[in-house]
Amino acid sequence: MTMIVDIVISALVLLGAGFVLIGSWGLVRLPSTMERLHGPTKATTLGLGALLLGSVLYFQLRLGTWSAHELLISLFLFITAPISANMIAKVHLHRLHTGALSEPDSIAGPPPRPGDDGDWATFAEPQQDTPAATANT
Amino acid sequence: MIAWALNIASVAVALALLLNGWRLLKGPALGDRIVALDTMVINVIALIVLIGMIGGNDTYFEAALLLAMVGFVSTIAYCKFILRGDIVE
Amino acid sequence: MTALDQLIIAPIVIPTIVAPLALLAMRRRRRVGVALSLAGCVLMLLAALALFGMAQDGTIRAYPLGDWPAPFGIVLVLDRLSAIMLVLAAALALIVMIHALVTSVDRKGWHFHPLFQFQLLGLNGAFLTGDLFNLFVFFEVLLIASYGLMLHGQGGARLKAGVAYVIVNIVGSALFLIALGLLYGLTGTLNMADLARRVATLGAADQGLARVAGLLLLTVFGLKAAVVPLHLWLPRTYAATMPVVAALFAIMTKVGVYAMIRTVPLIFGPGAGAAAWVPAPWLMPAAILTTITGFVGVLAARGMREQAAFALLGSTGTLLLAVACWTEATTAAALYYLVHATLAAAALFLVADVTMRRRGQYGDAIVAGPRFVGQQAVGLLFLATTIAAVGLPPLSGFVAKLFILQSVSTNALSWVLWATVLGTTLIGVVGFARSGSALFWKAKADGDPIACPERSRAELAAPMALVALLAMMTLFGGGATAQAQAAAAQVFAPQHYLNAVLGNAR
Amino acid sequence: MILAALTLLPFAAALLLALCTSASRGTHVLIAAGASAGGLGLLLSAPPGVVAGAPLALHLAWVPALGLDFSLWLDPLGLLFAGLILGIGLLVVIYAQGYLARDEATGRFLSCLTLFQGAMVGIALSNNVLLMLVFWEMTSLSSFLLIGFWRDRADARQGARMALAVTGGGGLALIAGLVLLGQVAGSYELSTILTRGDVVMASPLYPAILILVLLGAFTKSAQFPFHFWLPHAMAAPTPVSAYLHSATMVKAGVFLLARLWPVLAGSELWFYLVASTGLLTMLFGAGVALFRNDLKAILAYSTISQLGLMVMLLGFGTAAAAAAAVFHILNHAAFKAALFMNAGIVDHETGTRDIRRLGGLAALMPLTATLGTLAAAAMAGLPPLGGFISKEMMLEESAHTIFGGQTLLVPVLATLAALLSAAYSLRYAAKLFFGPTRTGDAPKPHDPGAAMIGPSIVLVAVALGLGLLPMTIAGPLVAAATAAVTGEAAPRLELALWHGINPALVMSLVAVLLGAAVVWQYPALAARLANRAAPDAKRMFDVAMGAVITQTRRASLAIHAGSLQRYLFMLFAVAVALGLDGMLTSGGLLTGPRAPLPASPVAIAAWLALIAATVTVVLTHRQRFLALVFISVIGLVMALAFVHLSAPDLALTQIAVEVVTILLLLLALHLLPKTPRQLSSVPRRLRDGALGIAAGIGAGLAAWAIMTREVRDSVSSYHWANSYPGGGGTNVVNVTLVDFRAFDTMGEIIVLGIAGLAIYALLEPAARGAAGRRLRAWRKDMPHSPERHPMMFVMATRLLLPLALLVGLYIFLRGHNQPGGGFVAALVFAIAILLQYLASGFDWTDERRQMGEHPLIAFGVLIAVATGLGSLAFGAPFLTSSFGYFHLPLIGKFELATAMLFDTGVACVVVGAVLMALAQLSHVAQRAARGSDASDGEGL
Amino acid sequence: MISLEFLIASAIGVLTAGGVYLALRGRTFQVVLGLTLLSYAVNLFLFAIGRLVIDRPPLFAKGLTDHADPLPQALVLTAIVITFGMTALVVILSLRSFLESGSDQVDGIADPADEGSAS
Amino acid sequence: MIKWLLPHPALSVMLLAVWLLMANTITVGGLVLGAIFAVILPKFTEPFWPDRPRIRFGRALAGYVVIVLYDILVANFEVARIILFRRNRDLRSRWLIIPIDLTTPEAVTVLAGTISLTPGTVSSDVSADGRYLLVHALDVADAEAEVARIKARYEARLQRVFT
Ligand code: NA
Ligand code: NA
Repeated sequence: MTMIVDIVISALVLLGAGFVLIGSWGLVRLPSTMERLHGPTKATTLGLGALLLGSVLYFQLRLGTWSAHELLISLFLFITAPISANMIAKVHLHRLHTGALSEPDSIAGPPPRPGDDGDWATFAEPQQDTPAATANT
Repeated sequence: MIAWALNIASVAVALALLLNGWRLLKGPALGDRIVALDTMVINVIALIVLIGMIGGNDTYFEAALLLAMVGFVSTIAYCKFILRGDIVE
Repeated sequence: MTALDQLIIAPIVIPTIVAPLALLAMRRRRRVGVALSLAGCVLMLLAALALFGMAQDGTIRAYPLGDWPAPFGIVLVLDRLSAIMLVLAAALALIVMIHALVTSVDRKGWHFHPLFQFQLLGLNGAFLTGDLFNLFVFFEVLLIASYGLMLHGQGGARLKAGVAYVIVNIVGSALFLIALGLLYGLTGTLNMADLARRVATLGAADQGLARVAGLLLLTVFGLKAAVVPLHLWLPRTYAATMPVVAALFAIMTKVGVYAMIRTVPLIFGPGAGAAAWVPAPWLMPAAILTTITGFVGVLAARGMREQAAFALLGSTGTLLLAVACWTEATTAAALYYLVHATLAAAALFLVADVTMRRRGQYGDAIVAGPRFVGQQAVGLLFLATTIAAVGLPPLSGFVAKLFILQSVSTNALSWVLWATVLGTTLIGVVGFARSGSALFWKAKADGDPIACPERSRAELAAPMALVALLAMMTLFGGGATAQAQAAAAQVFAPQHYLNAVLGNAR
Repeated sequence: MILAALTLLPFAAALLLALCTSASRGTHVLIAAGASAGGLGLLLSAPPGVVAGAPLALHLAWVPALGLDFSLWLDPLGLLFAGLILGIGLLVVIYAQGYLARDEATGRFLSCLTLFQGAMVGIALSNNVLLMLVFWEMTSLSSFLLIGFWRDRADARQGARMALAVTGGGGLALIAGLVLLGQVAGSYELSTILTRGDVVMASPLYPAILILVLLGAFTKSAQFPFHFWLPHAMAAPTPVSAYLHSATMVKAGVFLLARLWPVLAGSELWFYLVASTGLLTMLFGAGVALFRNDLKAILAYSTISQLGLMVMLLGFGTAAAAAAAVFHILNHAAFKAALFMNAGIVDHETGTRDIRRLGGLAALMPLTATLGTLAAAAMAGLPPLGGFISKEMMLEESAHTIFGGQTLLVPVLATLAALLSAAYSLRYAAKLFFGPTRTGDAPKPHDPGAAMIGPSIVLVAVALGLGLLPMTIAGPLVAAATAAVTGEAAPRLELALWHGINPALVMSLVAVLLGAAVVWQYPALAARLANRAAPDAKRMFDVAMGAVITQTRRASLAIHAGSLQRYLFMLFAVAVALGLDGMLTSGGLLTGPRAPLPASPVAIAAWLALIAATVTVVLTHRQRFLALVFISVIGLVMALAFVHLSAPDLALTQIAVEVVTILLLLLALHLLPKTPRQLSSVPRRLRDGALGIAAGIGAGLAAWAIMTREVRDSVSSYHWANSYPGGGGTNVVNVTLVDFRAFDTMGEIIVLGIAGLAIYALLEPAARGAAGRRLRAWRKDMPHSPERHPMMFVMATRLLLPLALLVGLYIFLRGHNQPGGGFVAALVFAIAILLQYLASGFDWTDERRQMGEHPLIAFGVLIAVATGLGSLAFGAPFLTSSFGYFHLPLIGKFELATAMLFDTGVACVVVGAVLMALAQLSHVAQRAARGSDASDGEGL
Repeated sequence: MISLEFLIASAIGVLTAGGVYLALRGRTFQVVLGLTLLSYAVNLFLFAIGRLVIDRPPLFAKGLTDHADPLPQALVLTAIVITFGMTALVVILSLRSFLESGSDQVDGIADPADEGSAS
Repeated sequence: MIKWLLPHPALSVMLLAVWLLMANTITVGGLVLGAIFAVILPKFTEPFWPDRPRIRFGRALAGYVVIVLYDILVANFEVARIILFRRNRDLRSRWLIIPIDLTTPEAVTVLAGTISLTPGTVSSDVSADGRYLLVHALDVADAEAEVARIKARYEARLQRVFT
């Protein structure tokens, strides 16, 4: 029984660490900012998720203490990570838009415009009474 | 076995940390550096968890929890600074 | 713990309560805030006098905060030295506060009263504490309050000088922490009495590190005291701030000197082996240079505040000449001179303030301007304060310098010290004679009329009070010198301090 | 009693005069004259035994620690001197009433004059050399004030300063000399010192003492080469010249030499120093006096010469010479005061003191002319005046003085000096009162009123009396005073005009006749000398002083040019140097015996990240934004290190503080230049780099040395053991913060609170003045995205606020037992609120906040201190904590500790201070943004 | 073998060196960065004087004797708080001074060219 | 009364759950304290969250969570494969524009967050009119199919959660 537990825990830990490493590797090897932004997602989701699950099991099954903080860590990361990604993407779009020297194009090229007349919020002030303008009250 | 796994895992995450550092130094885009920093935060959380497991001590998890909660604030602030200059407006 | 013993905490508690109350009150009712602040100063003086009275029996009292025994908790220690410093700070504070109120300086910016009270808290804490880290904390309290006060009223020059003042002191604090860390790492304690005991038992190699710590501490205290070459920050800072604030700051450099007197004979005394009297060889030449730099600065100054700042520098140097001999007699002389020099420097700044207020656009520049209201009276005050500041008879500066001359005469370098003290006195005399005759005698007949509002005679009260205190120090020179001697005797018999703090049963 | 009254009376008068400056002139004169007369009366009422050698004494302890006591005595020398001071003082006061113009500030004038009088009486009566120093320097000060009395005149101010510098400086040397003397003699009591001559003479310090004392005496008595201040002191009103600069103050030096004669005189050194200085001065002064044209300058140089005479006599070291000196003091006081008053009258009546513009005044002002001529005759040493007798005595003593083996040197030079004296005296009288009439500016000058002429009548009468009836008037006093000087029995004096034909008479005759001849041939002589430019001491002094001030000012400005870079360089350099000193003398045993811990790969990786980040921050510091990013990395590694090294509380704090710091720096950077140009040169950077490396090595080695040493039983083992049983918490760090060392924590939150207040005080007025203008003129320096509040971020923060507050509460509550506590909790609260600012903007958030920063800070401090005070009610010291475990049905066991209350105070202050810093700072940026709305979106 | 002590000591050294170098630069912001580095160094130093201990946080448990020294940790906490207050003040002060004079040079030399310079 | 006490019951429930997770143990005391905070904090923070949307608990939400977690798991392996083995020049990195029908910003944010959490796609921006979402995809062969998948799989379900 402990053997199985050990295997499961070890597997989870290694899986998590592996995904963390792969994420960071992606950050290094992917060609431009937008692609690199995909790397860390692995670390936050499966990487840390597996690690934390391994930790919960480890403390519960091997050390006999119930520890639930790992779940909270995941919860907070799930709330915050997309925001970070969103803001970084905006930075990229903005720098691209304003022609900053250090901002090489993504291989996806510049983003197409939404619809016919509007533009993305990074480039145009969000219009009143739309979801995008919600905080401007 | 778990000890082995934990050791290997921490080496892996430490390696990941160095990879982040490389990207951080290299850039070239500001966005790249910010992503690298943001990822570093994630990796440090992972390391804290691993350190806790290696020591059999769950007292460090609050640090990880706090980092998960407030670590992104600096990322956002950096982004907001580039986008708007003024981070509070 | 008797009710009387509880009085030791009063100099801490009073400003800590008054400051936030004044802060709250000032937002709604200014007068209440002012009254609170003034009452705080009065109370503090009363408490300091009571403690001074308590210290007269020669026993050293330890106050264990949180009821944790020394060296495990923090102790406050009341001895003659700390009592003298408390009274000095409280008296100076009250006078400066009155001047600030009379001249409405407190309305020139925000939060004058809370900052003032916190400044006093820092001073009182530094004087009372028996714990080295706690000394650091109170240094920080008094420094950050001083940053606020120094910037009071603002303006470009003051802000620029403030940036330098703040930053250089932040670095000083970092050094303090390193010195502290070294001592804790070596001895495992932070209590000063315990440190004294443990440094004496260190092995030779460890004593070397203790030496490093001692020298770093000297650097920190030297920075606060403005010892050459760590004095560079002082002239501009004190000349740029409001003179009222500078008058209060007259005691700030003395905190550095106090810390040296407190720690060196105790921790780096004869028992410390390789670390014994470690600051001495460095401090003496620095003190000589400080004295010379200060009084030469008096001669070279172009403004009254600058001149006062340099006089303060010179007096600190003179003070340290005596301190750096590290004998009981010289320390006694130093303590008397410390009190005198603080009051005299404060008086110089207040006189500069009064003069500036009356000279309108001429400010404190040492150039002739048209005659101004009360020129005679202010001139007389200037004369009295400068006589005190340079150490001419009949004011206490003379007694103090005589005290120093006599006490250092057994030192191997005595002739250098004498030459320095007397030579710089002459330079000071010439410098003040020049500025005084330009400011109060010479008149620019065809100058533009001075644009300045009606001034009240009450402005003269505070500087006059300071001169009166100096006169008292002269008149009762016998008692005052006896106090200094008794305090120095306590400093140089650290065993009593150790017994009081750590108990006899060690 | 008499002594105390004598000394204090003038001071009382001075004080009274200073207090009633607005009273009438008559009142002023009455007070001053009353004081002098009263003093004289007291002096006369002294018991006759004083002259017989039984001094009156008074001893009051003052500063026993220094040997400085209020110790007075009245011996014959003191009596003579004090009498002189008070007597001439009285006459001068009366004279001054006539002399000073109606609108002069007589109150101030007489106040200073009586102050001076008190100081002089003090010198005369001091039986304590330290007390004498007090009075000595006071004479310099009052002289300064009196010379500068006409403060509008540049020469008065300069003369005053010069006099102060020279005599004050000499006084400082005297301080050294007298303190040394006292230490050698074993007492500062004069009466004791005077009996220790042999001890003093035998001391190796004797030369030093002598030279220092002589410096004091010579400067005061205007001996060559310190004489130059005296002529310029003549810028003072004439009564002052008469009183201070001829009759009394300048004689203080002579008095001092006489006073210390028993301990200092008699050696070769004394003879050569004192006699030759006196001789030289006598000659020099007389020679210069002859060729001056300003009446007061003539008199000033003559005074110098006469003082030289007295000094020379004292230098001879014989009793007879001492007697001659003492008698000449009297004579000189009488005729010189009279002459100054005379010159003052002439000046007053004719409007000029230039002797070339005056002449034949005898016809217009006969009384003045008579008095002037008589006084001049006394100065010339003509019979039957007292001056003749003392000059004869001087010549007599010179005649048998051998100087360096030369028998003729002194007599010849003394005769030459006497010749010159006769010449300038005769010139004064002859040129002024006889010959062709010249009246200066006034058409018809006439004799002045009684107030001005009366005092000179008295003085001339005395001068005459001293010649005609010397033994009656002065004999016993001079004898007794001489005895006091020599410390031996009173000499048998024969003061008389006629001693028969002796060498002195011959010398005297030669001197007077040749002197008359010189006056006869004066125009030719003057013309020949006029072309020779004599070195002007005043100009030299002024040039030297000017150069000194210019140079010191330049140096001082250069050194103290407010440069933070210099301040810091010095500070670091000193720290490194002193640290090096400590290391070098530490015996080189750096590494201790403690076994090091192996570093894990994680640690090495983190270390690499930290080093790389630090180096990058240093290299890219001008790209400020990037530098901040790398600072973040350092903070992250620090947090990791704290976790790795068993410091969870530190890790929590580091993480939270880091966030707030970055926000702060970004807010500031917004308004600052983003990539400023390089300022420092390459050598400068290399220098700074070297210093940095040295400091780094020092800090690293120190850390290494400590970490590799074994722990010596630390006080913290007590904290560990008592944290739970005594402090009620298992988190020892937290218990230390809120209990063992709660006092530190109180100080620490006060630091934060003050920082908040200071920041508010700094930022509140930022919208006004130059800063306000600059803020309004501020233009965006980077292209900006138009979107202010990104939707996803805003939405996330809405959820995060309650969550973060909950986490904060949790961290707060568990802090006593587990990592956490008030500070971290407060930072979490603050970050939660700051997130709202970040996401939704300043105005939106500000109007939704419930509590201002000021009350938070104030109440936080009050809560903390009130918690601490609570224990006082139970007789326990400040900050004594208490805790208890309580049971409630359902909820179970829980702990309440006063430390938690204290921690609440901590949290309040921290939230308040952090919000104050960041919200107020962003508010400034707000105003900037509003000021530059026009340029919004520029660059898009 | 590399020891943890070496890592910490060298980190302190590098942080100090960088901090000193930056503190000696001519503009306030750089100086602030320098102070930040210095304070990291000092905090680490102060922490290190308690000696390095792994996996033994100072949380009291009966019978446990091996633990990290809590006192230096408490000192570092105090130091961090104070440093934060000082940093906040100095940052705002230098900004305020910049706004007042238009120059962010520490030695007060006017540098109008800097005003509004682009990034 | 309930409405006043619990202006946002979902939030209160969440807070209570988080509290219990943090406390690590379930005790009566902890529950009481957690409950108190769960009531106070939403009340206290009410001004900071105007117009809180109503959320429907139950199967819609649970189903959504399960699907997202599953997708995350699968996508992780997918992206890991790309990072490890795909050459950069073969990468079909592109922008997707997703027209959105959700009306509340909360719902749009959850959708965008979901997309970001799923490896391979990052929500990069919203259009100024709030009707489009800009998503960057790491490796997509058919952009339109991917947009349709996201709309069907996530947005449709979210419309049921946010009424
Ligand atoms: Na306690
Ligand atoms: Na994603």
